[in-house]
Amino acid sequence: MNSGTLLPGPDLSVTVAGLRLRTPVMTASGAFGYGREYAGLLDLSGLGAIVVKGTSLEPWSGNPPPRTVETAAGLLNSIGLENPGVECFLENDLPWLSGLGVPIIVNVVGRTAAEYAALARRLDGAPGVSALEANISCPNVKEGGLAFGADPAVAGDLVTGMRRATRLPLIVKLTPNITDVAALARRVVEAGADAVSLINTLVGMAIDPEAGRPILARGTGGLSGPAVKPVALAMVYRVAAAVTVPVIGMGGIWTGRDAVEFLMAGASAVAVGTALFVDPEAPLRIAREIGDFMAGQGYGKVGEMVGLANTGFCGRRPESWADRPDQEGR
Amino acid sequence: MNSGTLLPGPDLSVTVAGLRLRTPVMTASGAFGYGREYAGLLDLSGLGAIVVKGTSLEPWSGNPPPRTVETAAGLLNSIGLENPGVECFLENDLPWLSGLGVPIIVNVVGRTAAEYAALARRLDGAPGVSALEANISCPNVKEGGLAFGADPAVAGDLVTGMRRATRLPLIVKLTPNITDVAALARRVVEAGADAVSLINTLVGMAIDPEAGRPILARGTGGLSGPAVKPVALAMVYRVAAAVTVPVIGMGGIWTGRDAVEFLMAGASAVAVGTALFVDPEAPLRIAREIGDFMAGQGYGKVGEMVGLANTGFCGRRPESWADRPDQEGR
Amino acid sequence: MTNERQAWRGLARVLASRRLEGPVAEGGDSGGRVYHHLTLLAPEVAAAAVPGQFVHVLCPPRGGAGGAPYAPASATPGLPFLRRPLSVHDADQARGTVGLLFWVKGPGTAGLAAARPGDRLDVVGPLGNGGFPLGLGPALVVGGGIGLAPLLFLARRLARRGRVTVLAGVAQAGDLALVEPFRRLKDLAGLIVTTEDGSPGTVPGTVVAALPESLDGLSPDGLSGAVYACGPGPMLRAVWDQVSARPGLTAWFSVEERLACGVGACRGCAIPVRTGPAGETASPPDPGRAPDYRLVCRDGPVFDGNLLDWEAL
Amino acid sequence: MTNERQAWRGLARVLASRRLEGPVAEGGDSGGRVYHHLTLLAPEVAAAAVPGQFVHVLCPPRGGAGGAPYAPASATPGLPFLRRPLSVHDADQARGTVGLLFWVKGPGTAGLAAARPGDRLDVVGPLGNGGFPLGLGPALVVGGGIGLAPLLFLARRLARRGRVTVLAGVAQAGDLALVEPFRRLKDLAGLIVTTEDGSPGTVPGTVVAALPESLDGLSPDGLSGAVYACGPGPMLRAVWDQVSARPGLTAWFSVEERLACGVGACRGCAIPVRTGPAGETASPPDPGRAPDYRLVCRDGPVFDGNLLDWEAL
Ligand SMILES: Cc1cc2nc3c(=O)[nH]c(=O)nc-3n(C[C@H](O)[C@H](O)[C@H](O)COP(=O)(O)OP(=O)(O)OC[C@H]3O[C@@H](n4cnc5c(N)ncnc54)[C@H](O)[C@@H]3O)c2cc1C
Ligand SMILES: Cc1cc2nc3c(=O)[nH]c(=O)nc-3n(C[C@H](O)[C@H](O)[C@H](O)COP(=O)(O)OP(=O)(O)OC[C@H]3O[C@@H](n4cnc5c(N)ncnc54)[C@H](O)[C@@H]3O)c2cc1C
Ligand SMILES: Cc1cc2nc3c(=O)[nH]c(=O)nc-3n(C[C@H](O)[C@H](O)[C@H](O)COP(=O)(O)O)c2cc1C
Ligand SMILES: Cc1cc2nc3c(=O)[nH]c(=O)nc-3n(C[C@H](O)[C@H](O)[C@H](O)COP(=O)(O)O)c2cc1C
Ligand code: FES
Ligand code: FES
Repeated sequence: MNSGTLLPGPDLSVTVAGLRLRTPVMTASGAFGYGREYAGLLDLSGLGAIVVKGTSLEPWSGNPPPRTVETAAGLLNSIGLENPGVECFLENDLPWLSGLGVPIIVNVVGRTAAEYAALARRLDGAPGVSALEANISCPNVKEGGLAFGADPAVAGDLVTGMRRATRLPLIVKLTPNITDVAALARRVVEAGADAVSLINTLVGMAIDPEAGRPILARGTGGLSGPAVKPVALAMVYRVAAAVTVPVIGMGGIWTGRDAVEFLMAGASAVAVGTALFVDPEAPLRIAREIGDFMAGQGYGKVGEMVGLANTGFCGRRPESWADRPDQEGR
Repeated sequence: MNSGTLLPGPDLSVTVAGLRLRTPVMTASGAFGYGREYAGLLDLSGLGAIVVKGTSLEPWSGNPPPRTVETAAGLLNSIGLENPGVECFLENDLPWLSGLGVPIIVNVVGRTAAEYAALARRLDGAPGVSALEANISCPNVKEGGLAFGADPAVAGDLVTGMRRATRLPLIVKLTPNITDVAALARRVVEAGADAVSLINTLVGMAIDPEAGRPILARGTGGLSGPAVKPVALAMVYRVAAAVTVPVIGMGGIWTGRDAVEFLMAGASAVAVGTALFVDPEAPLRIAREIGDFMAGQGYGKVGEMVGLANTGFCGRRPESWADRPDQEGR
Repeated sequence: MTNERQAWRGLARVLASRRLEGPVAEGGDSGGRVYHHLTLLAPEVAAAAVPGQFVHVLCPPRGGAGGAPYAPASATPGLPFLRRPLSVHDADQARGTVGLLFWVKGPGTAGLAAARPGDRLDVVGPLGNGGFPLGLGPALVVGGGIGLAPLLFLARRLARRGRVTVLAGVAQAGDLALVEPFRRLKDLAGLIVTTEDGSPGTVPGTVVAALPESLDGLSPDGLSGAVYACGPGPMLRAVWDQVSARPGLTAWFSVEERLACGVGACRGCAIPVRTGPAGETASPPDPGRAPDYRLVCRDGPVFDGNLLDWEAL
Repeated sequence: MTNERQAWRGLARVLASRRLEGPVAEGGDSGGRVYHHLTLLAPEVAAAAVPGQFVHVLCPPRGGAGGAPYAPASATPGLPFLRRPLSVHDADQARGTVGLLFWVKGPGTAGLAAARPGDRLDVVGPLGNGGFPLGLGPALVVGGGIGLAPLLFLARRLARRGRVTVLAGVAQAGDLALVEPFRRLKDLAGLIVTTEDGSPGTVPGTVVAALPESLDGLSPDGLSGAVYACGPGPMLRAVWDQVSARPGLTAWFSVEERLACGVGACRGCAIPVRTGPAGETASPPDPGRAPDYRLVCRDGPVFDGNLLDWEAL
């Protein structure tokens, strides 16, 4: 579509939970470390936002190896939230990250609701931190993680505690390993979440036939990658219809078209995880591809696509859509 | 491994819920129609068992098209249980099927618990029907299906009703779209299931970016194929540890090694669905590959592998394992 | 429904693989559409196939430029993996060859287009029910774009029996290669080519615009004969509107739906029809009852226009 | 940890692709193992790489026999899709080439082995921390099987500096092609080849059995010098047992773990080590505290034997 160059390019910027993002494409927590690992392999300043690895109060050493298995179009991981702890992050990584001019979202993990609240308090006002993402959905740690995430009441209390502890925008990351993700989303929004993100990984397993036992040391792990995209999309679609706050969609996004699917399902922004391992430039490429798609289809702003598939609308956007004030930054 | 030809081949037969199967590889319901569709493309008499398409009391016309979407290593379907009804099956298909000398398992679906019971009664004693599989887990119909499947109490009552209505072995097919599949499995076993099978499809979606709406006419569909294998395996592993009846494992099985993974996770037999669409001979090939694996690793009977990964055992089987009476036909 | 299946499954050797070139090679704008032709050695398929049937092809994953096995990092893993249905474009029983003509659309057809002579492709076929019924009366074959694919084999067989006119429409000059094989057909009563860009030597416009004249010329009374059509949905609908307004004409349509199994097992390829389950006679659909469907792979892909539920299609 | 990354990412052209043939071509039983060598044009990688580093390669999906793009119906869709780590087997800065030597093990390496000259492969590299530290004293390089892959580049660089002996072990005659390039190395002080099947011209047995003698000859006092090893886990453990019993020797090991990102971001490739997070000094692990890990892709793949937690490994 060379004709795209004749027109002013589409506007890729979005506002999510009060954050202005240059593009709707973030990195997904855990796939991008603390950003520096990828320096030199892509231009980090072109990212919509950087979501760092799940970070706890104290350093966590993570699970015994093996920690990853490749599956059909998917990746099983059982990292166990290895991270150097919040103080190390604040000292070593945040100063470098905040120089990039890109919103920095800190993914936080704890063993108790009190730890989540303490992290929220510690990060509140830390210069360079743009928002928090509460990871209450990791399938790979015994305490915390999934235990909070699978019970709406417990999750709600946890979020209430964090809400009291910080003025930062608070994103809550939801588990897909649950019967009714919409109920969970509603509860954490009631409790004060400014946005929800999903999906975290699906519980999965791989077995080594020769050894007669699971490949991952902990037995099960979390499945990500293109394999999970249809499941993620269905959940984003359901959650977007159930809550009034922005939704950040992720799970197997590989191309700009994948990202557009999530936007149309109701996500206001997307995150890219597993694709980074194959194509370190994936978030930039995907943003470019979203722009190409928008130019080809005549979309001017990302918000015009958000939730289209949820509105029963088909084919061309209604003229009024672009003007609806509630589509961006709500 | 040419040396395998010098030894007597491994014994592939298994007994599940009282049924003697020549190989542990069945066809999964809905992927094999009523068997005749594949006649000429594979030797049906070599199958472990044939599980026919979900069948209801009256003919069901199914969902509007499009009904399928290809996803990354996965297939989304929204067939909506189109089927000609049980009377048509009994008259047109069962006589032909029962001539194959292979156990025939009828997958049954209803709109109410009473319909499930009526189907069980109707099929009880029908010559050539070897067992029933109650599909209480289809994500693609509004009534019945998932509604029963996601609530252990409701599912238990449904199974109780079927149990009273038939002496046929009763397999209950579980949904993966649930927080605690083990609790569901325990409940249906208490209610009288002779075996459980899993997984049915995961709820998923695909969106057409140009049209701005879901590709499937009903919005969401059910995901199957290699993409879901890790999820299926983790659920089989959990359920096998939770119940005392045999488990029939399925979800993305493509190779003999995949099947062995399910057996080691605790399945006594496996079923192959989506792979049939690519390789109509898949169930026969997979059975052959299981045999090759067993010969290479020195397994004599399928039961020696069942549940290995659940026992914490690693590497070689204990001598006593082969003799454990509870490993087959329990 | 004893279903005497003739389908063969095996590895067919690629004898020739060529990208179609329009007559306007330089500067020709084919709207971004690339067409490809494969010749497969598959004697069992060639012997059994009738016009309108299809083969179900396992497509190799995409290679890089020139078929090089370079995996682009941006290609979604796990696509394609289902087979792809392609009509029998032509079949030569004597040589045992089957021709396939396709639009390079997505990952499946892109992988196929990278096949080189000597490669082997896993095919199942021929599939589909009976194909286009071949009458003895005058026939009009109407195709739009890649919808011409199944019609060459049809026109060749029809021309052995009676008077056949082909009405072939493409968008622009770059697509005219789709029409070339029809020009080489012997014994056609006529070949009318339309192009939307009004390329030289063609009728400007669409097949739909040219159709009334062709229908008038179909038979002496203009009211008997058979019409066979394949092409985009709106074109088929327009053809049916015109044909059904002329009593005495019959019309057969080759339609598409997403396939999975291709053999009638999965019930994935349903299209709405206007009859009850018995399916023998066409009647207006009763809004009070459940919709009826037929399977494209088993009951089609060719259907009588009277059977199709044109409102729901 | 300012991490001055030198890694390049781009398309490297395949200059040569050959299956390794053992000296016993006919009837040679290599235990079913097939080895393959690729020469890539990647000047940036060749210039930056040091011995012990690796490249992370995007592998094309498997083709059919002879690289034909035939998709076997039995191949699981969506595999491979992650990159595969392969050590720099050799690097020629002048020519800008990088050699890769690998065992054709699963879908990733099978796809790579089908690459032909002219194909382009997406590679990231060189990756890994610093590689094998090159000393000036006497060195013993110990490799088992495909573990020899990273050691050719190492031995070549070491031989420029001092006295180097290579102890190379393979299972059987069919694997001896892995040793061939070492025979062509100039300036080696010695090359001892062991085979478990006792092939002619080799020492029968394993490198572990031959190691005491080589360690005795490493330096005049037998108690100084550096040992570099790569191979299967049990071999590495046995090497460490012997080396650690001789004070004064240092030993470096190239170890493997499943990688995802390859750049230290995902924390997927952890191996247990014996130190606290500061990681400077080795001490016996304290059972009461959480295990410590290092990342193979970022902190390795080469580690000091003192650092590795041999019990947990
Ligand atoms: C019976 C039948 C005969 C056909 N004959 C021909 C032919 O001779 N030449 C030709 O060019 N095309 C033909 N088609 C359409 C052809 O099958 C699709 O263009 C092709 O499958 C696209 O695959 P892709 O991966 O390249 O594209 P994608 O669009 O990426 O395909 C994605 C999925 O959608 C399905 N799909 C996409 N388009 C269609 C379509 N129009 N109809 C059915 N399924 C579709 C694919 O099979 C696949 O599962 C036929 C379709 C049917 C049903
Ligand atoms: C730093 C490093 C350098 C390496 N250098 C070489 C080399 O020079 N030559 C060589 O032959 N092999 C080398 N390996 C091992 C090589 O990466 C694997 O053999 C290869 O990834 C197998 O992929 P596959 O798809 O063919 O097999 P599969 O076994 O099907 O691979 C499945 C998955 O397991 C992983 N995997 C399998 N085996 C290993 C292994 N031993 N180590 C790490 N991951 C593994 C793969 O990366 C993949 O994700 C190296 C490994 C590492 C970590
Ligand atoms: C290796 C790895 C580590 C991850 N670590 C975290 C984490 O620390 N915190 C978190 O919230 N999600 C974590 N995730 C989940 C991802 O952020 C994301 O939700 C999921 O992978 C789906 O997206 P994808 O398919 O694009 O990878 C991790 C995922 C992977 C693959
Ligand atoms: C097209 C299609 C139709 C299906 N229909 C049924 C059905 O009628 N009843 C049922 O219990 N499961 C049905 N299933 C689910 C399968 O039996 C199986 O549980 C699931 O597909 C996972 O296995 P697979 O990945 O091998 O396909 C269907 C699956 C597919 C793909
Ligand atoms: S594609 Fe399966 S029934 Fe037609
Ligand atoms: S592979 Fe990701 S940290 Fe090493």
